Amino acid sequence: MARWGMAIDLAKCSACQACVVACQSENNIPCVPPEEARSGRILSWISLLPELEGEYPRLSMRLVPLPCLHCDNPPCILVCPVKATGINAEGTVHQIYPRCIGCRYCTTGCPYTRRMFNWYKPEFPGDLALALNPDVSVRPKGVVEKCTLCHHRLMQAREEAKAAKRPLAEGDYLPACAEVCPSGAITFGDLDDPASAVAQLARNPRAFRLLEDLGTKPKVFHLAEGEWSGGRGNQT
Amino acid sequence: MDVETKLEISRDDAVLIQPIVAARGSFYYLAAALLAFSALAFFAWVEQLRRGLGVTGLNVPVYWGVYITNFVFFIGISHAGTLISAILRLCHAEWRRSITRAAEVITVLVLFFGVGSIIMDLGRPDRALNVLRHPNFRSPLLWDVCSISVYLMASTIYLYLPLIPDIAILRDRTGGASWFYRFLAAGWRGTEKQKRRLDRAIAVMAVLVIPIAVSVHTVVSWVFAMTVQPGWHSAIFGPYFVVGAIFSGIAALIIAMALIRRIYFLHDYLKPVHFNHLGLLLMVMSLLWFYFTFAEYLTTFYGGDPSHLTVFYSKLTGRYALAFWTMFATCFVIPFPILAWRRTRTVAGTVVASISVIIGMWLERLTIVVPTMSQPRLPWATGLYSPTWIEIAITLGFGATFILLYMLFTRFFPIISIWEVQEGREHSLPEVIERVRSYMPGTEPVQ
Amino acid sequence: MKTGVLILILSALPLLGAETVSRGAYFVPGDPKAGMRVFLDKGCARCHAVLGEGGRTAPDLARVPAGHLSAAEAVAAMWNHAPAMWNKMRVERLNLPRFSDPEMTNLFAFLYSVRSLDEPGDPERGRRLLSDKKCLECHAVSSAGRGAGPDLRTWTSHRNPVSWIQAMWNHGLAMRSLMAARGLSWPEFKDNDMTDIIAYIRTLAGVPKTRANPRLANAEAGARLFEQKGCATCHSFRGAGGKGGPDLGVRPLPRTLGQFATLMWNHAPAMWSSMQAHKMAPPQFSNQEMADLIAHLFTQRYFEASGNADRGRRVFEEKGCGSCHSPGAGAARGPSLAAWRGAASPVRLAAALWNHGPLMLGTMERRQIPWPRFLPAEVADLMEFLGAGQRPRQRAGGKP
Amino acid sequence: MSFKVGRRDFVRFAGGGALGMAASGIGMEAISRFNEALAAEQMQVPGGPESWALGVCTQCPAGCGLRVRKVGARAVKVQGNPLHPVNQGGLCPKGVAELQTLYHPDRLRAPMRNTGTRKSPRWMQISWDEAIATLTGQLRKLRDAGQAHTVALVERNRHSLSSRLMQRFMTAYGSPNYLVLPSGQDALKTAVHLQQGVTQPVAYDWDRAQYVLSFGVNLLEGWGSPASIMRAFGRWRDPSSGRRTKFVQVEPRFSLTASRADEWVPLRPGAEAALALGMAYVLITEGLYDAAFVREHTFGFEDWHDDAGRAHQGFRSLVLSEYRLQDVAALTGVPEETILRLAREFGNHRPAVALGDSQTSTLPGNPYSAMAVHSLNALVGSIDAPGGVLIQAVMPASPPPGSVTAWPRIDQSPSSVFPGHHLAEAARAILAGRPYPVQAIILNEVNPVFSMPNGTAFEQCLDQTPFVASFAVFLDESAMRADLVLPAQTDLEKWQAVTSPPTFPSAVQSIAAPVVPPRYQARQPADVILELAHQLGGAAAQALPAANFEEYVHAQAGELFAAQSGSVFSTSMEDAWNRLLDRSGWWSPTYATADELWEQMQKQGGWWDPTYSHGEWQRVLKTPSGRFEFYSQTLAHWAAAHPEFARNAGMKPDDDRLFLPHQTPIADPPPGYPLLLLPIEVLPLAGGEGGHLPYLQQIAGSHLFEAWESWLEMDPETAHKLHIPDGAIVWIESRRGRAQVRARVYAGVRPGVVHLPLGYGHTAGSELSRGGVNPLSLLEDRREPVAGLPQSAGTYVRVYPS
Repeated sequence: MARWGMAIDLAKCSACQACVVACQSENNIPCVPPEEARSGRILSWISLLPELEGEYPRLSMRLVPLPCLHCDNPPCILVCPVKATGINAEGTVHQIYPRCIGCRYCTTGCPYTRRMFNWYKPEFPGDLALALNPDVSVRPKGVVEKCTLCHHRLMQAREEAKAAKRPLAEGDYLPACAEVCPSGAITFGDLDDPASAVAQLARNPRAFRLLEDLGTKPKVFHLAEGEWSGGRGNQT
Repeated sequence: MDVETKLEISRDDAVLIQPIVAARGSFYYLAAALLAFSALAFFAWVEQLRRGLGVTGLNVPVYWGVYITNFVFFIGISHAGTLISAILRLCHAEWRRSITRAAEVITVLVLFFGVGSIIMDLGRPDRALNVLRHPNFRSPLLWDVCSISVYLMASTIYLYLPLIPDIAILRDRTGGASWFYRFLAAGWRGTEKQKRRLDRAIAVMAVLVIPIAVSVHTVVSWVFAMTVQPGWHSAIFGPYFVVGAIFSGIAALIIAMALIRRIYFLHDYLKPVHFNHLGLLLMVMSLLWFYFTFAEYLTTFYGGDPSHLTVFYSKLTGRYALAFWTMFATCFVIPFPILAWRRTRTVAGTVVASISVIIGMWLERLTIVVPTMSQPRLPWATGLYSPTWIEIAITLGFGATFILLYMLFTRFFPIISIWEVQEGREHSLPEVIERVRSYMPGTEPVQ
Repeated sequence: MKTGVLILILSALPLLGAETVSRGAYFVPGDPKAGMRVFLDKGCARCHAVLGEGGRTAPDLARVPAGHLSAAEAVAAMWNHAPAMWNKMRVERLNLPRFSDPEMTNLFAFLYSVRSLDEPGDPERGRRLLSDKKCLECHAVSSAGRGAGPDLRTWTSHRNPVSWIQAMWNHGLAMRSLMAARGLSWPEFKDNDMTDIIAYIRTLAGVPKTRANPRLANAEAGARLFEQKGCATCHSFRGAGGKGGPDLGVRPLPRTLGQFATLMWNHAPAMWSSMQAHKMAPPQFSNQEMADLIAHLFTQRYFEASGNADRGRRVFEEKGCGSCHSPGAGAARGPSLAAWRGAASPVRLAAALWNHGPLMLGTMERRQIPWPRFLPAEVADLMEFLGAGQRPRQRAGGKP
Repeated sequence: MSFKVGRRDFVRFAGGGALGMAASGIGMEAISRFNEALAAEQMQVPGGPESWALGVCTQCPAGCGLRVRKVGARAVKVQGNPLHPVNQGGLCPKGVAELQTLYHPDRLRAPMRNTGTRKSPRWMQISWDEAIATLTGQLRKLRDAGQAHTVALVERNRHSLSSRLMQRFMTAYGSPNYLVLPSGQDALKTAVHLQQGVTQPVAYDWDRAQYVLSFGVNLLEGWGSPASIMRAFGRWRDPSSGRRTKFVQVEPRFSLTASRADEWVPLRPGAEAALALGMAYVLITEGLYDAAFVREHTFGFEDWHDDAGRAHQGFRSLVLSEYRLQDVAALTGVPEETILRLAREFGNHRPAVALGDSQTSTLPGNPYSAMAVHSLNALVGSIDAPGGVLIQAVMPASPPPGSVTAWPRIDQSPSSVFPGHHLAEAARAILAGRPYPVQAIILNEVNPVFSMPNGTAFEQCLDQTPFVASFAVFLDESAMRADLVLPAQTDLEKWQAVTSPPTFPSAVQSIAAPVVPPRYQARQPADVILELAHQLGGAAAQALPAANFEEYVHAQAGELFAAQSGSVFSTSMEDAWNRLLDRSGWWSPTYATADELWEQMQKQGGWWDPTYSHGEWQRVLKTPSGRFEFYSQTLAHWAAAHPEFARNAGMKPDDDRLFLPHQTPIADPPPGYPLLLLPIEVLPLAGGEGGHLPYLQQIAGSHLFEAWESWLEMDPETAHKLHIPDGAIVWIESRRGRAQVRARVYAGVRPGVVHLPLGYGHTAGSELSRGGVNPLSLLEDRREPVAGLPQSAGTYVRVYPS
């Protein structure tokens, strides 16, 4: 059984946010109108977290693309009163939209603020609804939604592999964010397969997990930016 | 049916059923005004149902606001009645006799509004029954559902049991014509056996209700404390919330008593001594509240965890400083001197202190819920939360509806326990003399 | 369509191999492009480079060794270096890849074909060569040129040594007479001179109009051309063919096509003289024909002259293979090699080397048996021996 | 009676309880029904058979390959085409947002005629036949009257076949006035033209560069071809690639690019040239420059004498005398040791490239600064070297038709100095009616009124021109001024053929058939122009025989086939194989005929020639000296004929510095306007476009959690001094105008500078794009003397609370 995880290399990330838009497009996440955006109600399953430090001219900014971290020990699923969210055998934290009562206890329990609530009925003005993906349900108002690691893509990849009578190979299943990343900063795969690229990156000394001390055991790793050494890497 | 004894109210206490016998016009005006607020709240709720929770001021990351504050607040108020009444009963505090009913009614009624606040807060209230269909017993919210329903059940029974003899009086007064009273009186004839059983039942319930009440508010606090959020994840939240609950409950009770006294001319029943006693209790709770608050914040401060400190400072000096310090003033600075000083511990004084405490405790709930939510551990945009008219209307409507229902209760049932007062008059006096004597040296204990 | 006429020299190998089973019973066809994938996928490129692209820690397999390598020569080199390579990989904590026979075949095909490719030359050297060799006495490369010969800039589209050979071949005779008239001697070039000159000429391009790259050559067509154009009248191939010219199967072959072009350049006057002597008109080639012809020659040279089973048996015994392995079904400490009967080939040996070699090396080290070293011819002989199994006499020594 | 609950009572009680339960159940059910009645529950998304189609993105000039997922006839997802050499499967957010352009609610639906006035238009829907007849009528009338040259066509040069077609149409029709919008690379283009003599776009060997030094180029925020630069950026930081390219960003603001760089060097605005020359000083004095390259391939490094025997100053002595470290440090605000270290790193980590000077992808920088920066490339021998600055390979194409008019282009370009187009100059010429009055303007999917620094001037041009037609997707600010508005197809609806993107070294031809059927009555402008050409007849029809754009693109495949090189887009493995063969001079096409090539191009996304030939000096150095010219003889020759040049530059005509890279003086703020306004670009709205797309609006200001509206970036100190709290609404006022905007305090702003993002503040077009302020509306009309490029820097403003 795979344990799906992700490694996001902050050194390679150019902060373009293609992942954010790809996720929105793939998962039928509605765009909210300006006044809603101003009150912080933008729905996005992966977003860019800027952390600016210092004063001019000594500044540093860490820009962290942050999806749901799919913790192995997720605080959110513990608190849901109706079991509308849970963690499946492959470690993906899911949300059952038709069961969710919208109490937002999980959003409150998530230390990463990576759960989104449908404040309104989703709106797709004009023909924008034509761009909706039939593989992903459009959430009704009043329920919590979150990153699914594009679970529908896993199902599709499984079916395709099955049809071709071969096991699921690395790279067959990629979430939209990992697929679109132009700088190759997002690596996705099976953390339990020691040979997979993601497992190797997770073991990299640069790898860290956000708020690791909370014991949530995220399956999304970030790789800290490395310093330029002045040399030519391992060639010299 | 052998001997039909007609239960009657003694002439001395006739004033107690006056509100039931004849309502004044002002009752209807007030009821209409309150109903208007209820209607407004209903309209606001329809709007919220129609459009979604977006009509509230909630946002990312402030996912919880006034509704949850109200929930905690109302559940806190509910500790007024049953818990206090049970403790007083168990202690044989004789001055309880005229106040237990008023207290117990608060509990039962206000619990509905506590639960109602949660319903208001749900994105999908239509699916609320999912908590029964797919219960997750690991969720503190489900513990809440359980403990609150048990509490509601227990306090309803606890309200009902001492009501039976009074209902029987009302039944017999109307000659048993009203099926309503006949049904509710459950065949009470006031026989010795019945009285003995009732006494035992009340005693058992009083014992039962205390741990339930304590558990309820502990569980409410756990809704917060069981998360890892800074400012919530605290071991003393259970007792802290219970103390706060009793604190606000007593305050609510004092206000209710003062109103009843004033409106129904029950000065003889609700005497300054009642207020004095309750005032002292309130003062003790105020001190306890201060102690817990101090302990909680001092621990946070010394812990020095940055995420906790962010929340800490947002309350002490930051965006929520006004709410925080108002809370501190109204929960401690204002009521404590009033209550501590004998000369101000009058009816008016205790009422002023109580109103102050009610405001303060609501603010306390708010400053527990909102600042933590608006300062998430990761530096997302920190949320700014200000409730919209929908939330305010629903909050006001809840308050109004609660008062309305309370008034209605007084229209149908005596708000002061007639039989207990009678009993006090007839039996307790010698009993107390006997009991007090038993405390003295050289006498055999009573039992 | 892909299996049509457009196949690189070595892409022709599979076809040729398949059709000429008689050539070597052990020959397995391969696809160089697939071989490149093997090269990348198996991680060879992490250490080895090919024409300068890839890792730096191990030799560039397209450049080292400098000369032409047949399959057997390549296997012998690989075999002899294997223990050192494995040790190094262990130190670097690299996984030892495993190869299937087709993968190894493709890999060999890939390496053999890239080895024949020229690397971009050094224009600076090319410029010096042109003036040193007095080419500029006649040819113009800019407005400042003597102009007797054609302006070399018109040749900028020839980016390929084969095109150059073709162009020179076709014009060579005229040029030689012109040079003779001017009293100039025929310049001789060596090694990569030709690619350097090509590189230099290319930098002279204003805007290159078109690039005349010959398409991938067809060795089969080349074989036909060898007959049609009369090459076979003089040249022989390992003894078969005319005796007038040198045996093209015996002389050391240069590694790359460009070096081959240089060779032809240098020998052209001698050849022309010989042709004149035989009253033969030098055949004219199109660009593509020249490519095909050279492809034919290179393809032929992939195959070592077949081995000799008897010599193979001697190798088997002398190198101590027999102390563990038995060539037939007999009991031995090591695995039986009976399965190799009829299917032995250098490529298969290479695959086996990777798949079982590290284990074998360990065993041998424990038993203090030295790792044997083979000469290319010994590999060929050994394969012939193993392929023939216990009945060496039936296929011994035969040439196709 | 005993106190017990009688059976009947119990039943009643239980019944009551049950009733209560039932009531609450019914209550819940009622709430549910109520809820459902108030707002319908679920939105159902129709399914359908899944299919994939290839497309090309033209949201910016990069032309990334798209792979579009379709369900039924709907396009539901845009991904990168993994085979496309530019983006290799990746995509920037603008590409992903293509779907929202396609299905945008505010799109133009049918051709419209303006029956009102220019100032207050009234729109009447007309048929395409009528629209084309109107257009044909106008053009025919003008041509027949010998006024063909008075027609101008304005578009954005998308490096596409459609642009080539437009250009050919204009030439064949008889007008020199094919005009394109200014680009942020115009200054660089000028510098490369002056120093290398080429007009072909400059390109960079990103993958092999070891050191990338950017002077204010917003490399990761929309400059060049974003997806390919981001891919290279990922590779720079990929440990498995075995090297770590250093990326240094020199710019006043701590931009997103600066924050992503290995080092950010804050610099005084406008002092780029001084810093570059200061670095040159170090390279020269420490002998870190590539002496061989400078000796063999450059001109004007040492002092020299011209044919007339006059002595001229060389680059070396200019730098050594005027750009000493302490002077440069004082001028630029960059510490001496930083300059020293940067220069040493730059000289020691070759191949190194220096980029600049430009802040955004639409607003050009200063040519002298660009020359100074480009001189650094020459000093370290990076010109046309592997890992250096290359000149883009030329696309195989048939020669353009010969010009049939003797009239000059309205902007009097191309001059020998600036090879590009001067729309700003054109606007001035049109307004003045010199050298001839312009009678008709055709806008092809451009909105100069919004996107040009002097947009209002262009607005006046349009108002003054008798006939204006606009191909547009939205009824934008410029289309609002047209007589005829023609709905254009968006990327996924039309035949697409995009050629080599800027900064990409190889020749690339991406093509794509329509992914979905066109919506509404939108048409591909190229198709309309072809129809126009046929109806006009004559030279135009002869030059463009293709019946439609598809045929035109098909013909291009024939030209590519004839070129006998390159290959169809394929996997990186195939590319590596082809490159391996190609560098040895072999070619292994997968096609045997032009038709096969055409077929494969459609299936794979296009054709390209992966090989770049380095060191073809005659191709990349076409200056009078045939060398890289530190001292631009091109400029000197031109200046000899244009005495006003030296005057405009404020120098003596015989001052050699006029022709050498140098730091131009930085103006002081005028009294009352203390803050320098510098427009910035954010990737989602790069090129000033994308403001109508909710996807992009939501992410455009995410470093400050801003969305949908523009913001004014201020440094904390200035904000404090002006009593402006973070998030307050303020006025920003320049001498040209004022606007209200939300102030945001951002520590990355240099004190004394304020920034406004480009792409906001539409007044027409889509309702969704109205938020914020267009900084261009505040910029003063400033030009630099060399090429007359509009300068975005130099406008000072004041900011006060509202």
